[in-house]
Amino acid sequence: MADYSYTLTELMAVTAARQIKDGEVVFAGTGLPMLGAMLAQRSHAPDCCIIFEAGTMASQLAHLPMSVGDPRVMRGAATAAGLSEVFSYVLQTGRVDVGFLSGAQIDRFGNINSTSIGVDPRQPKVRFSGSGGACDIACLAQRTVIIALHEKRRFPETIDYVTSPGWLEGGDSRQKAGLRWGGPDVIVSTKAVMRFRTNTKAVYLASYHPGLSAQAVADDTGFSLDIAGATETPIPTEEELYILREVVDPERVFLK
Amino acid sequence: MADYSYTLTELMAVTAARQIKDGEVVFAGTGLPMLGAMLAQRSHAPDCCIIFEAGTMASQLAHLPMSVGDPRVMRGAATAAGLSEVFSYVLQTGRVDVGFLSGAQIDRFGNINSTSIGVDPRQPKVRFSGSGGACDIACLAQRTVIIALHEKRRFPETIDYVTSPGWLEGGDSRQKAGLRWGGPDVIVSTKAVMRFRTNTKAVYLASYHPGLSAQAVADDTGFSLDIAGATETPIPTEEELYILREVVDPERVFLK
Amino acid sequence: MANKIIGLEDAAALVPDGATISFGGFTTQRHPMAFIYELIRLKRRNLYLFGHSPGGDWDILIGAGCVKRVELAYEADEAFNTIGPRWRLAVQRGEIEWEDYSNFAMVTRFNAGAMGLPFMPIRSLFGSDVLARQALSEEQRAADPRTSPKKLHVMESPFDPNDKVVLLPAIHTEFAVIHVQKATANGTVRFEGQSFADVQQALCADMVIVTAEEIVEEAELRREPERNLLPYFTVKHVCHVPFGSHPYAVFNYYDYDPRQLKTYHDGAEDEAAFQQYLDKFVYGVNNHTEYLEVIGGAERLNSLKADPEFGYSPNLKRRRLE
Amino acid sequence: MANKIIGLEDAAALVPDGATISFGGFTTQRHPMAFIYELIRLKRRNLYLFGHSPGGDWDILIGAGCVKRVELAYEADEAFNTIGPRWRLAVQRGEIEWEDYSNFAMVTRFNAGAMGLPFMPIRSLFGSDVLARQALSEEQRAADPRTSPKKLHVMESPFDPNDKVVLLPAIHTEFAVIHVQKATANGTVRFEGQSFADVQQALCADMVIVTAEEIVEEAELRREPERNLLPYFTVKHVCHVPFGSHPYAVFNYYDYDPRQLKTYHDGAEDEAAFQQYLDKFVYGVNNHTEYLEVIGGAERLNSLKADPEFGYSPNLKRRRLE
Repeated sequence: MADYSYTLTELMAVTAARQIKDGEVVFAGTGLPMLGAMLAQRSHAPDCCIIFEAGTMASQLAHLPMSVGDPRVMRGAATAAGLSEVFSYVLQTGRVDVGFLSGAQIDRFGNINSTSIGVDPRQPKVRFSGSGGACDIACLAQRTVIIALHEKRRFPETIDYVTSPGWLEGGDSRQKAGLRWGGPDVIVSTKAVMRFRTNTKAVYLASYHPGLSAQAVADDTGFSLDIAGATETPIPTEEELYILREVVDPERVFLK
Repeated sequence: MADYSYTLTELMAVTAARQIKDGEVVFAGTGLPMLGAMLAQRSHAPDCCIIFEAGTMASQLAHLPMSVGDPRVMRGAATAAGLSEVFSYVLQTGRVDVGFLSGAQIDRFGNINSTSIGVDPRQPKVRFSGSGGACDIACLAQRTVIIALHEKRRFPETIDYVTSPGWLEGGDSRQKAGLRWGGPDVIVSTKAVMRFRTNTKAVYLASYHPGLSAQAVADDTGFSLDIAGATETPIPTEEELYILREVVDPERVFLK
Repeated sequence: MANKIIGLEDAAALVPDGATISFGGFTTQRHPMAFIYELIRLKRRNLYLFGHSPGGDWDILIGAGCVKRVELAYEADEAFNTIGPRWRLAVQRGEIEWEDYSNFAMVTRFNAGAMGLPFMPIRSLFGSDVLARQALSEEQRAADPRTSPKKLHVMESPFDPNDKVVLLPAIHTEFAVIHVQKATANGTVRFEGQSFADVQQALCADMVIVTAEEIVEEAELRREPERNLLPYFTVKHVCHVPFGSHPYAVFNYYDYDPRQLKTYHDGAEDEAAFQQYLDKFVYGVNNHTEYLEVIGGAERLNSLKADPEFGYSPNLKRRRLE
Repeated sequence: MANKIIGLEDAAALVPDGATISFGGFTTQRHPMAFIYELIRLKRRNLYLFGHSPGGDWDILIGAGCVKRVELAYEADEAFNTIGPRWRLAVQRGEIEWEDYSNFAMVTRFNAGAMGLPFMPIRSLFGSDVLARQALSEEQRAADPRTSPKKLHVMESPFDPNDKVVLLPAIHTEFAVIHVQKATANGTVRFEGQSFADVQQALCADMVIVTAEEIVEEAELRREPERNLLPYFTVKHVCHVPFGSHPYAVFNYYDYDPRQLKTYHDGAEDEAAFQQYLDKFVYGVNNHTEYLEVIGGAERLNSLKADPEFGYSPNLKRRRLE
């Protein structure tokens, strides 16, 4: 038990940051992914290259952007162009190492719905923003990190709309569908860290957040969750918390 | 008979310049087309937009370029990008009003060979530079102006290789081939000005240069040339000659 | 050189009911908002919108009842509101027609149009319902030339039978309206910062209308032709509209306006509150100058001004919005 | 940040016999000539070249016997010589294999490779023998993975049966070598003036080698990220090579060298004269520094220096060459 405290948002941001290796090209989105990418760049991955689909590459963020189109993403950028350059020249050529995703529904193979709730998407019960670049990142990044609110209804047996393809039906179904590389690597949720089995591509519980148990996480998951060998999620270090609070988000734009 | 003299190159440059209307987008190449375009911009067509396939648009040339990749094309340019932007965004969208072409062989329908001489292009008697952007200009400019050395062998019945498609076999064969617009408008040669009949698209003699006769031009043409109604080519004005000699090419890079 | 400068009202009046149109910008930056407010005041109806990641520009147009059909990838203000509130309601109430694509797919469609091509291929979308399903029926597509007869087409590469791509149909709109930092009377424009897909959107439109923070001399922009991404002869009209993107940001000029955005989003899902917003900020003013007064005038605008060192306002008070 | 700077000789030594490679520049500007002279000194053989409108960079490589096969649109120095002399002779003597495309077609092929696509469509080539005929036989194509199995493919648009386009196969090379005005040790580069197809050529290569007139600080180029067209992480090696494009021009740095070009072209069609040229300017020197001395040293180079107001030398003595 640490003698210092941290919030759930901080635990998730740190866990997200730790998914980024130094020197990697990171396709970041708004919110937790930006907290994570910025923290990674200020800690263990100073040479990670943060790119935004709206057109900037290698930003050295000084202030947390509220959007991918925020003027703040221009800070220290090596190149500033448009969506076409980022998607065509970098993402589609397989040059993005890790991309971040999130959504309203996620299934056991890491397929994500951020389009709408309801069996018929043409008459949805609830409509969301839509794919944005999520489908493209899911298809073309070398690996993806999924950020999720952990609730039963958000991890159902089947999702209403596959906005962002994960491992599809598992096994080699992703390759068979025409996706030559990539796929979900990890899900960082409000309760746990989940990864995917090498062959089946089915999700399993890698770790449960401090204060929870593997079974508690499984109980809050809509599909049956493989919890064999799950451990506790490593907590943030004091240094990571310091950077997060004092350097990354002193304005408390996203941090709670 | 004018009381001032001019050279054949000057007559051709002036005749080429007169093909350009004010405000038009002109796809210019090296040599006579540049003399013509620059003269037009300095005389009757100040707002013509001269573009070069290597990437510049709306150049306001101060010194005659020796090539499309000459740093001189940057002078006064409104945009400087690459070949892709010029070809895709401007030429392929039909925004080029007039393009200039030339070649070693030209047939009666304005098809041009600038690739090689000899029946089998894989074993040519004489090899030339190749298309460059000529085939693209011939396919996609709204109309083209062809500059030519007028010799029998350069205007044969059939050419050895169609580098730049003109009216193909005449009539509507160009449209049938998949070219939705464009086609040769005029040939400015060392002996004459030739245009194309509206329906058959066959070339006819519009005018013969001063000192020559319609029949003399026909005799120096490899295919039978329709000379009905041909007149004498209008000569350069003193003002055009002054601009050409003192403003456009005082270095005598191309002028003779 | 030509003088293409006209008034904002005159420019907006060129757009008829039922027009196909795209607006520049991305979620929270460089939307031609002043132009959009004019369209709402003009009570334009049945507009067909094409975009990748619009934000409140589309949301307020949709809420004001100006829009019949949209083709898009995303509609939200990101951290200011992760779903466009009027977009969501319009869909859930069946008040709008739409088709879902991804950002890459929409940008590729604009690119195809800009390049004069019927389509362009991409490697994205495989395995997704963006590819497998469509919101517009065959009948709806067949009945309306403003919409492509097919959403997309999967094909094998003729150069490698084991390789396949998705072909996306080109977009051609009657209008593209983009808001930029600098423009000349002749139509040369300067994007500062991210260019988003503004270049492609402009090049696939029949008429390009540019609204600009600043009108500058042609010679100034020609000093750096490498940075002029749009041939001037593709631009038809230019309007001088300072703060023309408020409440959204313009890099190097001003930041987004968190207070104004909160006012909009707090009320947008409530009919009365949304109508109040329209009445106060759109119908209640006669033009952009009056709008800038109503949102707080010089004092508010000065608080948003960009710090030249950053291109935005580093001390801007930003609420936590989630 | 990384330090990617290596010596020119070390960079050139990375290219093996039989490599597929493209060089930046256009006819008379920004060719990586110093790198090309190194390849000739290294006696590289059976190179596969891909280009749109190369000039003397290809011509001297071909003449020196380094090249097996080329795919191109044009090979000449324009007004300095409207046909590449060694290219012409190599073809007429059956000493080289080639395939003819147009500039738009070749740039489209580089673009497809740069975008990670198997092909890209264009509306050009219809009715031409560039489309109807091919110089490489099916057998030659099938036998060599360095060449596309098909030259091109004509298809109907799935969105409009009355519309057809030409699909062109993507290019992927093992190497792209581009010469630029400014680069950083980290691989950020700055093109000044026309960018030609350098960006696309670089992005479709496995290894990008940049030779630069000047090495500058990363911060200097990041002050204007809108002008940095190539992501630094796509650049593998950077070489500092002043006057690296001589006898060709580099906008804002120096002009082409008409005297040197005349010397080359006057003798290039004569075997003895061409060998003399190679012996004196390539084999006879050990490196680029010695080359710059042999062509005339500081005096000659100063006469070519660009006037900052123009980006070239307005008083350069240019012979009439036709």
